[in-house]
Amino acid sequence: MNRIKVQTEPFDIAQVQDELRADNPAIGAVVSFVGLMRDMNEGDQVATMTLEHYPGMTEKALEEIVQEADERWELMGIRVIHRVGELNPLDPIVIVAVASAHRGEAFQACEFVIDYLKTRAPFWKKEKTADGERWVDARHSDSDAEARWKR
Amino acid sequence: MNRIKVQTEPFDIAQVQDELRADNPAIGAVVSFVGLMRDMNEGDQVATMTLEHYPGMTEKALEEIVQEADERWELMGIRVIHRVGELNPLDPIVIVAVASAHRGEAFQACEFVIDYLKTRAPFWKKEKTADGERWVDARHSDSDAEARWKR
Amino acid sequence: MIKVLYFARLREQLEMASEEMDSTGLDSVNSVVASLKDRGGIWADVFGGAQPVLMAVNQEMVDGDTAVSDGDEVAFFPPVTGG
Amino acid sequence: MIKVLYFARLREQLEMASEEMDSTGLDSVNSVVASLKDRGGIWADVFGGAQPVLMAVNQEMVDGDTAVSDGDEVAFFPPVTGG
Repeated sequence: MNRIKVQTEPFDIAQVQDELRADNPAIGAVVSFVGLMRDMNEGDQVATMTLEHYPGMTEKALEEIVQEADERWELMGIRVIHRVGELNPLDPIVIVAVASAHRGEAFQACEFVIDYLKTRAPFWKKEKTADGERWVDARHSDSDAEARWKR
Repeated sequence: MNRIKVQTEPFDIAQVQDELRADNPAIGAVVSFVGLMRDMNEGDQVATMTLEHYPGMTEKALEEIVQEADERWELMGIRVIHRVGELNPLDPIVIVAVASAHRGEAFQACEFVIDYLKTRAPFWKKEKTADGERWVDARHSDSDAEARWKR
Repeated sequence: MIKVLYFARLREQLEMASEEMDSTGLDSVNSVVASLKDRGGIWADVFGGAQPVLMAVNQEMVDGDTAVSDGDEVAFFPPVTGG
Repeated sequence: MIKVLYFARLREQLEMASEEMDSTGLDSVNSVVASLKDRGGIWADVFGGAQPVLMAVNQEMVDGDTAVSDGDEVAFFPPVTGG
């Protein structure tokens, strides 16, 4: 089963988690992160958003991040799905779901994957506000979050 | 809406997460933890499990834990559902779902709630193995996990 | 009267889920424990300190110094294992 | 030839999504950057160092010292903002 996927269509949060834990009674914990489109950014109302990516490199980057998580922790499954294209407020943008025997590993690996994705996977957000379109700037807090995992 | 629930019936993981984020476009992150019944414990195959609790105190303890998470972090919603009664391997036992504007808060609060639940909420597991029934012992790793949050 | 509850392994060991105790002479959880231990037999074993016993008064986890008074609900149980 | 790709804000600023460059004289990402900057105008602005530009060779994020050779795919883009 593919561990990572980049798609324009919405994903089914329940299905992702169900598939991840299906039929493996050794799994004791599933931790998932869902990132959602907010209707406000930097003080402005955001109407819609377009997500651009670098086809080919995106999948490669996500695979590498997932692979590294798999090496760092004892896991029993990971799924990452990221949407691209047009998005509206309330839309899920990304899901990271991790299964493991015990919860500590799943929590750490899930946060690691989303932290790395935020700084290493080639996605770019452009948002539409009342003043027109603008590219979203990278956040320092995301680099800080990534730096925690360095070793 | 009730933030915590103790019930014998299975819960719907998707519904819990959907309700939590419904109609609030300020939510940017939903982190959820699902604890599942494993078929092995301390090297033995486990056939079924019974979860006992202290009605009244359980709800109070869960409310207090959720309340403390709400005070420590900027959150936009928390749900905790814990099952009691008879359970089988693969069954979800507990779900903790947390919504916030940014992911850091949601990850921390979600892990905090399950760590505190593990050491402070009056639930007890009894499992049935080939050798008969036995009460599950508390884990040192759970006290250690709780201690991380002391302040 | 004080309502006393026992849960999980303790309930099974003591073969009792709950009882009502006269509150006379009982001013703290420790004094309740002492009185239970004095029953001897399995009571002395369970409350003798060899096995970990957690305590709650009116559904709040407490330590032994906590005061109890007439009408309180006191509970004894093993370390919790939920989640 | 080297295939060069531009993404997001860079693609819009340069009004170009991709191009093929003759690899002669290009031995590292830095030499590609220097050659693009020499075009002047918006190219000098974008690759002049005032705005952050990330680089990838064959779909791996790299720094400017990385070697490039004929047939490589080189990409330039702003800091990423997914998730």
